[in-house]
Amino acid sequence: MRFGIVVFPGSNCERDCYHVVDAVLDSPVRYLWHADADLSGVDCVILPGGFSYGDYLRPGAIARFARIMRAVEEHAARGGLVLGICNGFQILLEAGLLPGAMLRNRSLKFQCQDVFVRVETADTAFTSMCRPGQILRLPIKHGDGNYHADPRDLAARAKVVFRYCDADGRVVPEANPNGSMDGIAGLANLAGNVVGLMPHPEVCAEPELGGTDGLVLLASALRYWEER
Amino acid sequence: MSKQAAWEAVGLTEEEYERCRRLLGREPNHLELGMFGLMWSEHCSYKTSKVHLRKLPTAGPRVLQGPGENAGVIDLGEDLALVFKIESHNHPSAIEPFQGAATGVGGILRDVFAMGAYPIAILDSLRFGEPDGRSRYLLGGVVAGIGWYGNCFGCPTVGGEVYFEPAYAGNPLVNAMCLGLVRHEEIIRGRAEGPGNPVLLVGAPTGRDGIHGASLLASREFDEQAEERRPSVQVGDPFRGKLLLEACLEARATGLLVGVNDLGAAGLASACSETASRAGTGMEIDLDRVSRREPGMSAYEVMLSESQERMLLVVKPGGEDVVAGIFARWGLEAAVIGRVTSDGIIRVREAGKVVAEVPARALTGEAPTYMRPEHEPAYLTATRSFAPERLPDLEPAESGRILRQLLAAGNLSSREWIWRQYDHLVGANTVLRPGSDAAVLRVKGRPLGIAVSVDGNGRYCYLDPRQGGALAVAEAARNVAVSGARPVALTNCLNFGNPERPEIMWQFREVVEGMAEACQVLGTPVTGGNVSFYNETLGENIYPTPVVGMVGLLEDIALATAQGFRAAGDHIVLLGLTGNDLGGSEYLKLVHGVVGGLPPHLDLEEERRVQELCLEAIGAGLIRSAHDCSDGGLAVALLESAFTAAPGAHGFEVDLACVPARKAVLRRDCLLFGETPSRIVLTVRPQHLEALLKLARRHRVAASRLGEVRQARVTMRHGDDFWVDEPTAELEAVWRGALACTAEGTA
Amino acid sequence: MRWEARVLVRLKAGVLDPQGAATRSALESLGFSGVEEVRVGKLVELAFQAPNREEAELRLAQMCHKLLANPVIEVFEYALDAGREGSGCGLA
Amino acid sequence: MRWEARVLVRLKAGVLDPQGAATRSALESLGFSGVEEVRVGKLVELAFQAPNREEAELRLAQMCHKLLANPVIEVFEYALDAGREGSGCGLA
Ligand SMILES: Nc1ncnc2c1ncn2[C@@H]1O[C@H](COP(=O)(O)OP(=O)(O)O)[C@@H](O)[C@H]1O
Ligand SMILES: [Mg+2]
Repeated sequence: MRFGIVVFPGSNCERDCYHVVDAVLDSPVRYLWHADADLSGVDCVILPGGFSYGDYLRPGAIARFARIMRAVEEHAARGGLVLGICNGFQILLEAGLLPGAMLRNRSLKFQCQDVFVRVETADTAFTSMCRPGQILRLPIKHGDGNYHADPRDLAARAKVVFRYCDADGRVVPEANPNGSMDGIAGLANLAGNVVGLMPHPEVCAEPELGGTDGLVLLASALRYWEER
Repeated sequence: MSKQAAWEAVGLTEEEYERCRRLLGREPNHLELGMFGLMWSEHCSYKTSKVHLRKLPTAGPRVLQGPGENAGVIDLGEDLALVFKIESHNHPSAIEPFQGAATGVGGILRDVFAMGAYPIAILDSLRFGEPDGRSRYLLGGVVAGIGWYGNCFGCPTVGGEVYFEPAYAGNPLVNAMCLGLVRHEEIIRGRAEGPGNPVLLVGAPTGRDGIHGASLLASREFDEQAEERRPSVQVGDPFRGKLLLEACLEARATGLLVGVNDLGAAGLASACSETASRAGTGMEIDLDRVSRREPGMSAYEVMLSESQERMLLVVKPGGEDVVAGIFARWGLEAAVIGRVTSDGIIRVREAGKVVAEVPARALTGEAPTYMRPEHEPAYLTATRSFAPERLPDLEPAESGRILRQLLAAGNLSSREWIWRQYDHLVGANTVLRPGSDAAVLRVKGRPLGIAVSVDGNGRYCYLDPRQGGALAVAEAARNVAVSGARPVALTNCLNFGNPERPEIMWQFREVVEGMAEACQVLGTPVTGGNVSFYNETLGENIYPTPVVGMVGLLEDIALATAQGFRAAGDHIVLLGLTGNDLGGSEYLKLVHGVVGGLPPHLDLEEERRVQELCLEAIGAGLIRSAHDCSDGGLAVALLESAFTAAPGAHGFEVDLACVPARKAVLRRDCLLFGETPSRIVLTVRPQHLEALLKLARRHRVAASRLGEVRQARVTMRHGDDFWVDEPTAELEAVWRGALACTAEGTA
Repeated sequence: MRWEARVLVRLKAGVLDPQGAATRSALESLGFSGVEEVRVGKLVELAFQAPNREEAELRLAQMCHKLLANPVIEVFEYALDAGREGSGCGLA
Repeated sequence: MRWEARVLVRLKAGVLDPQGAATRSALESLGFSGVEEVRVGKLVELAFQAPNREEAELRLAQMCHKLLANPVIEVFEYALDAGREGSGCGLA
């Protein structure tokens, strides 16, 4: 499987994603420039974290109009894999590939910390190797991760993939770092090929960085693609 | 305007004005005078500090670039190098904390990537008044501003320090340090080599930001345009800063860049004259080609604007289109504004006319230098004569209560509220995150690790500047060493009051000499730094505050050692002797309300041996955790080690009667809270205890087993006297929550 | 012809406003009692060229719909004025 | 008595507005040509109790000075209305 990592002006996790795919997963990967429309040969598109266009106006609001995004939409419609991490998730929401929107964190602060998330479904490309209920420890680092959606719209268009939980897997308010509705930390479209999440698996995929729980998302994608 | 008013308006003295007239051989015009005024300002010229800064050792086997460039550079082996520098943004942050701090971070990032390096880490060193009222507002704004810039830019903020003291109430300190990685052959210097080479101004358009015009305005007649001329606060744009980084590094990869300099204080005037004078060249600049944000800007404003996110590039002949194309692709402006010349003159044109013509060297190298008068401050008589040993000792029954008071104190409680607002992970290199003595970063593709810590205790320097300067270097080195890294070099930021006061000059020289001595003994040269004077409000000066940014190297990243206890049953060992050191301590200030006495005595040779021992023990794989004893003393150090792991999980039991003592009788308060330096708390597996103690004897370092790591309960006793015996979780809650409560006003 | 527009972007009723809530409690702790509600939104001011009012209004509405507001959480309203030609920083 | 206020907070003239600049170029690349300038500010809407108009205006001005605007880089203007009592989310 070939990975493509989109570089928007202001992305800043693209190198980290590249490193994990290349050096840890040992899979082919290339960067995709926001102003191009060429996804040729790419099976899995990663929209990395960062502050595309400075997060000015609203996170993801400007990036969603980048030329590459039309190609990403078509790719998703064809069943290609799309993973939006943090700012990438925000872009997927703004682009309407996933329902809902992000508000400022309840604390109004940028928050960088490890959190626990519970895997709510293994029925997506990026959780196919998880079991439902599995708990992952992943870092978050964002200022706008307070997810909001109309519940009916959400149910009609997406499934919840990750919820913030405590170490024992309970979805409780104390474990919710940003005020997100129902503790939502990640979503997938109904087909399961498009996933967005706030935590950053790419900085949590090597033992020397203190954890490897992030690896399961990309490893799942590899297997899902093989068994497709 | 009279001549006198004109030089005064740009901050020059009559002698300085005469000097620039002599150098020019004529009267400077308004723009030229402005350029001299800024370039000869204390901030740009170091005219007061230079003579003393020469005392700092700057050479060493690893030093590739010492002071004088945008940043210092040390060799990491093979073809890699580390670029790093610290800088202050105190005055802007006092006026507008969010933007002031943000632009401080932006500036230090540009210094590092101007050298061709990719920034890998930021650290911040902060000082505020007691966190209420305006100081609380400043704290919130500064932390948010640092976070905003670093987070958005995508460089992790991995460490720092913060102190709260009334001395900083009128004058907060905001120092930011940045580190970057570069291959040897890719290092670029801020030199305008090669007459004929095109000069490009790239990045943001130029606006009326931060022009040093406030004083000028005040001495001019007030007309209807006055409002328009007023300089505005610099506003940062981390988004554009990141684009500038990407474009600069892409341009560097073409091999077309000859020299690069960031635009900071004194804007174009500074960037042009510094790059030219470093290379012994001159430069011609056409102001009509400078892209502007606002109409109607004067030549003066364009030359001296401090608009952020700009860089000056000197490019190989014919390379300008390729380079400009790269910037355009990143959505940035790039204009050829002039070329390098061979006559050593900075020649500025506007609308075809020459509006300034000044030798580059006159603006930089020919700036005056001063040996200002100095005088020992009178307050020292009082502080020195304060004898802490006459105070009643701590009653054991009081230990628990006092301990809680210390754990909740602004200077000792957890800093998590701050560093959680910083992305400390982006870059995927952070092996030891904030919350340990030093941050440790890996270098991808190498076994190598980089440790870094910033330290400086202003209170110690206030009480004894020489000793305080040495202590700052020693503590920074120790923080790096306990993390498993050998300290190799440092950058420093010297924050002081008004140098025209002899007392401040005396403090300054003493601090620098103390630092120099420590650098010699510890083998850590200085590769650069920054001086911030005039930190004075209404005649109140800050504590003399050197901040040391120490860099250390680990041969093997697997040796990175954190301060947190690892497992119950591990033995706790204290390295180093403890004395009756209460002077200058947090305990003395908090419990007795006194800032007095002498700071703890530092024996540099002993410090070196303790650090060597620690490094060797870590290298031998004996050590499970290591934490230096500093603010708050042994009790606080032990508790921090207990807290750092999973909340409430660890505890310990120690017998303080086992503490190796310098004096026959140790006071109880000194045992618990005294801040004797050169001490380290280590933990080892039981089977390694003997090996460690043997190693200590070989290094002639006092070492003693104090007790062991336990679960969930903290017990500190002296023989059979139990001083503290409490659940870890309760103490930890106090420590962890205190800063958030004060900072958010929920206390 | 130059047009100047003022766009107000608000969070929809029912969408929680963390910034508004924080502002309210900050006002309270500053001693302003009796503050019942605070909502924080955005003010976007634009100067742009368009041949006539209809065209200007059309474009403005499109800009709001497409970019300036997110319909999932926000609503907007605007006012449009004929601007003074060449007035430079007329917005501020 | 209940009062409703609308406060507009703008960056001072000459102060760099990176957000406005980014929005302008985004509009341009979306095909909205002729956008000359965009400035982004804040909209703060408040509902609060005060016995009469003078008192309400006084408090509002103080709130703006003290908290809602940052006098170093921002300016503000406001409009004040007598609100409908018990109108709940009247602001949105
Ligand atoms: N302003 C700050 N920004 C980021 N990290 C900070 C800041 N202040 C303190 N820290 C982090 O908190 C931890 C404790 O800081 P400190 O008590 O100053 O350590 P030490 O006494 O070992 O120098 C360190 O890891 C430090 O890097
Ligand atoms: Mg320490």
